[in-house]
Amino acid sequence: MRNILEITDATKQFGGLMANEGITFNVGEGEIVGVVGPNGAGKTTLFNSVSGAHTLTRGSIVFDGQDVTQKKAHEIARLGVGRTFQIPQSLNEMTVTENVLVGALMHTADMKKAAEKVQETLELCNLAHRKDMLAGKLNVAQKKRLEIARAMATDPKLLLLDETMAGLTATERKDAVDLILKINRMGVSILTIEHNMDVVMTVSNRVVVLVSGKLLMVGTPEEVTSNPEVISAYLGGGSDTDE
Amino acid sequence: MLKTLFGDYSKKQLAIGAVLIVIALILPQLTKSLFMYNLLILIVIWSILGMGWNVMGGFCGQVSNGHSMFYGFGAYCVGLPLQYFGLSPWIAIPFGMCFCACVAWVIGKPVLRLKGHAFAICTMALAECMRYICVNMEFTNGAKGVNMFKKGVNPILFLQFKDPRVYYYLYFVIMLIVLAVTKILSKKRFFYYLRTIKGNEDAAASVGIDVSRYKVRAYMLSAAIVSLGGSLYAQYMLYFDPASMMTLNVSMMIVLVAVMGGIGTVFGPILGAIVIECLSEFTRASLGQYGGLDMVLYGCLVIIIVLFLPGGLLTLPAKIREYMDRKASKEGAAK
Amino acid sequence: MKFKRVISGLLAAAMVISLAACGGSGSGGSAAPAAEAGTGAAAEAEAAPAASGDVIKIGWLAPLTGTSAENGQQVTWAAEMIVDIINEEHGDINMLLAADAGLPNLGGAKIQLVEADTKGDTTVATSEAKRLISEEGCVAITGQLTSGMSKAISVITEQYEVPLVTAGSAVTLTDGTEDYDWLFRYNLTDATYIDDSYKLMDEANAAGHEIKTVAFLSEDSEFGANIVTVEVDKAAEYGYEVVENMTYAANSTSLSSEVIKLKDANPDCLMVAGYATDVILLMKTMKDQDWFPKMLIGQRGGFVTDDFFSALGADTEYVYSTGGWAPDIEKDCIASLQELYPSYSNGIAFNEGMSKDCADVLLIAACINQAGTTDSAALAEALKNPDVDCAQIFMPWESISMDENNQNTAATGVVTQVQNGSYVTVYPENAKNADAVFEAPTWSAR
Amino acid sequence: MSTFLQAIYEGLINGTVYAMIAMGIALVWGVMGILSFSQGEFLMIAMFIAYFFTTATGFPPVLALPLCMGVLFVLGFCIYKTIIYKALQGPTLSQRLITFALSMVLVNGMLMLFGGTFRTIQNTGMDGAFSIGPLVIAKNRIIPLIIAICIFCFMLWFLNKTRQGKAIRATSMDKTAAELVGINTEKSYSLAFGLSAAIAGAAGCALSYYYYCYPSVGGNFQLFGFIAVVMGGFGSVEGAIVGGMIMGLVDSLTGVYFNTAFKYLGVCVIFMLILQFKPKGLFGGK
Repeated sequence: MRNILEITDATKQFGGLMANEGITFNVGEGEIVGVVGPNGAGKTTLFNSVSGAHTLTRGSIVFDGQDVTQKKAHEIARLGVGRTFQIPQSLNEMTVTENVLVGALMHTADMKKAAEKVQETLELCNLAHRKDMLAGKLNVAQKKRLEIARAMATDPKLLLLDETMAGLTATERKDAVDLILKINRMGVSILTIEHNMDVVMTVSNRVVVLVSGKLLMVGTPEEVTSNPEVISAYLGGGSDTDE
Repeated sequence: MLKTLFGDYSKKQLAIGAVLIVIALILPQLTKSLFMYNLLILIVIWSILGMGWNVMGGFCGQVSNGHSMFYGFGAYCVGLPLQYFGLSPWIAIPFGMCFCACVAWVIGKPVLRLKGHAFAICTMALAECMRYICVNMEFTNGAKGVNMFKKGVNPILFLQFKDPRVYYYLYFVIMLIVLAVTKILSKKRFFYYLRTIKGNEDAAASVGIDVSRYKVRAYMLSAAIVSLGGSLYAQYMLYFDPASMMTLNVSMMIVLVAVMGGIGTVFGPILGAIVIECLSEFTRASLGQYGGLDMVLYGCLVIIIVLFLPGGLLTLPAKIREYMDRKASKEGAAK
Repeated sequence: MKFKRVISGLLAAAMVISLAACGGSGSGGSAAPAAEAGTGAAAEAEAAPAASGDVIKIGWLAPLTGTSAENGQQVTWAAEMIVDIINEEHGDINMLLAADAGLPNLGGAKIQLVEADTKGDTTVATSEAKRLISEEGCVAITGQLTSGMSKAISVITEQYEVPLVTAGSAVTLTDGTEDYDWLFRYNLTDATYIDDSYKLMDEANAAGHEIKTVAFLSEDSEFGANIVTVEVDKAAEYGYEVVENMTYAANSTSLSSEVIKLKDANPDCLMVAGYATDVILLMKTMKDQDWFPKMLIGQRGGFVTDDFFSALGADTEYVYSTGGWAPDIEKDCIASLQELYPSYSNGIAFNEGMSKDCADVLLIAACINQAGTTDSAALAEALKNPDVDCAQIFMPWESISMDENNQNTAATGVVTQVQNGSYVTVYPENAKNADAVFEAPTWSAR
Repeated sequence: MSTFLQAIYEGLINGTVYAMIAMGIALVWGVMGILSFSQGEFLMIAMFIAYFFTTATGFPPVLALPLCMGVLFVLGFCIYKTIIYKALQGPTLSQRLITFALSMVLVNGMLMLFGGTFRTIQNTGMDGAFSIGPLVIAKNRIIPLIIAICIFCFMLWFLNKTRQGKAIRATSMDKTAAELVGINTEKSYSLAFGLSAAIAGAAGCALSYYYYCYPSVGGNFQLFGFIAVVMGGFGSVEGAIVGGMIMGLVDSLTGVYFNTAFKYLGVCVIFMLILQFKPKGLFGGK
């Protein structure tokens, strides 16, 4: 299986704080990789480095065969990396359609083709019925789906999902999982940060465990849950999610 | 192209639009007074300035308080070539727009890294710098200003008409062209990207928008249109000096026109220009002699409008309708 | 949201209609001039109203609000006083047109001064000038106008062929760089004022005082820029060494660095061109830094305003000012004007600042009377060579002769000095009322 | 050498005025995120108060300091409660326009009430100048320096040591967090706006010693106040003081050593340079 994303010795330092240190793992094409770890383990920093919001202090990131370590966020996005944000950054003064249209416009300036892409993506993320609503007026679940729709409209090869399950009710979570699996089946590899262990275990092919900026282990969900170190470092206190 | 222009308007709206345009064309024929032509021409010029600023402040969310710099440069780019080379404005005006776009490109890169108040203050300081340079430079006649009035010159070639109505028609058509350009662009990727940047710069980067390049492009387009407004003003007044063109007051008036009308909308600046110009001319004409009372009234009106109508005057009817519905529903409940 | 669509529909449709109306934007110009020819005549006819029997309107533009509001108001009262004298019978005042009511050659027609506020802003001045010409039908325009405003308004008066009489003294108005047919200046130009200043310095040298070096401090405005260019040229002509030449930004927050540089250069004579705000700040800063040149010559502007005395009081002592007028000129109508003016200005005395502009009003009235009609061409002819008895004019002129640029070359000026609280004429020799104190003492010695 | 010393001295004096205006702007900007265009006008009103106080009672203007600060505090408080409170709900851009319109109203209101005459306080009880070596120190510029220093100390003490001062600082850092810990942010807002007006009042009182008093005086100082605030670091009061001082020095040094016409140009250029290297200003506030 060809690797869509190769992260080697990723290190990011903010002044004194070593947010990420020597993280190395790959994401295969069409694979779903979950990233877990306690708060402050450097998960979002890693995401920001992959998506280009930060540049690494040391190490390299290769996406689809190209070295993107020094590239800026918009260049990486154009190469096919879609991303969502921990706190949804929706464009509140624009309608749902316009939010997704902006994504669709990445590859084509022709408004008609873009409109078709928008319609298709809205149906995929089942937001078609909210087409003309202002993004600011959506609820949390819909805002998260809108972010995914905006990212999907750019036809990404890799989708970075940042805690898409946070704050969702049980049914909303189920829909979100179905959506992720449907997107994966369309050939999009996914790297997702997730606190909800059940979702991570059912959805991801492999799981990356980060603890205080370092890579503890990479393995299948079964290996991760049975590994004593992971349990003590992360799961020891019992899973903090409700059920 | 026509579809994007009139695509999303019902037949009724187009009819109303046509009626208003006809009124706008007939208006100068009805009155004889130069004062009224003067008012109409200033409205048209200020609409262009408002639309220019709106590209940057309204659509792209980068609020600059220094656009009087481009307004002044626009005037200089028409005045100086005429003075030194006798160049006709038909060539000088486009040259002025490109010049201002280049100035915006050069200035844009460093200045647009700033955001919010810092950006606004930086543009204010820039406008002041440019004014000092123009006031102290021999090339721009320093503070003496530029006099463009030439006797017995071909009116068409040098745009120096005796009857102000010709100015009005010409400027009205230019305004419509600028309006059409803004309308078309607002349906194109360029303005969607600008509105995304206004919404949230991180989200914009995540969908592949090179934020700083698009900001600079918006600044260039905005500078070009405002410079067009400056050139038309200079061509109409035929005399200008830096002290009356490149001041903070002018910059704030440009912002006021767009915000009062409706920021981020295509037609907002036109409505804003109409209201502000009429307001300032009539308060001055009627209350002028009470030593400043007209400006006090003007200031209060601005405060009231901006306070109670943040969306600008375009949202006034919607607000009134909303008020009516609320009253009706209250009466319904009371019955 | 719905209404936005209505408005956008409304104006977006404009493209189709207006293009058709103007025959395509490209040839927008062509259709319009046809209209211009037709209507041009109408606009022009309406601009020069028929001479109505009873009232003749003269347009008056002055800053009634804004930074120079106080000064503008004082000059306006003076103009109103002159018009009242013309309109009523004043046998006792030996002034032009004072004896009989109104203009004798036009059947006693009264003069009406139509006032408009320029707010000290060129754009407002031009809009108001248009209003005075088209709405009010004024036959001539004058007022308290800076040189910059005179240029802006001359564009209007040239286009609508209405005479503009201004005291704006910029040399570029009169040295033929710009050809104006409808601009008339009876007052001195900068060149004459500055000649007087240097002649005064020559007199000081003759009297044995060491006045060798000169420095210039001028505002970066139209007013300052013109004066300093002439000052520099004349310095070479009269053989004075220029040790410092500085411009400052109008309404500046501090002039301390300027005064520091002046102290460094320590010129014998300092010539200042600025308005009241900066002149007051300059005097106070010089007092704070304990420095005063042997001779401080103010080029009118802030130096001749009433605020200069009210704000600085005794500190104004020994300051010279060039000027076109002084209270002690031997013209008998001056005394009656000085008596009458405080009733208009609730107590403020008639001074140099207002003399030049209200003299223009008197001259316009005299020329209308001489032309016998308000037709602008005839009026322009009269303004070009007015035959008036200068003894009946309250200005120091002996005669009036207009050169081809419509500038009165016979106008002479005076130089006054503040001696115990008020301006006294110290130059020229024939109009002198007191000897000049050539070397001013330092602040501590006062 | 003496001109250099004199230039530094004069620069510091002017710098204190810019600093006081900048402090007022920084306070309002830091706490409420509003760019207040009417700061210059508060300064002007205070100058009028100091002028009328001196002409009426004959005492030196420094005794008018409490009166100026008190009146301005009340004025700032009322303006906050009526206009600014409502403006805070609207978009930030219209907040800036509202303070601009407010300054228009204040300038022309004063022009209407007191007319356009230039008023200066002629005998401030501190006439004449003495010199220490080559440096000439005008007596009536010492009091403004002392007033400024007192204000700086008062503000730094108030914001760092008193409870209410800390509450204001907390509100400026994060309004919602401040509310969570029980700070009445509404009170912090109104107090901050009143205080910033009072500081401008002190600046006005100090300025009336050596500057003329006229309705449109505020405008001359407005832009420099802004530049000092941004140069010092947005919304940081300490930064505003340093920014103001730098402004004064650059203003007088460029004037003396370069060309007086480019005095303000020098200030703007230095401002641009600082912004390029430290986009968040020297002290990098919010």
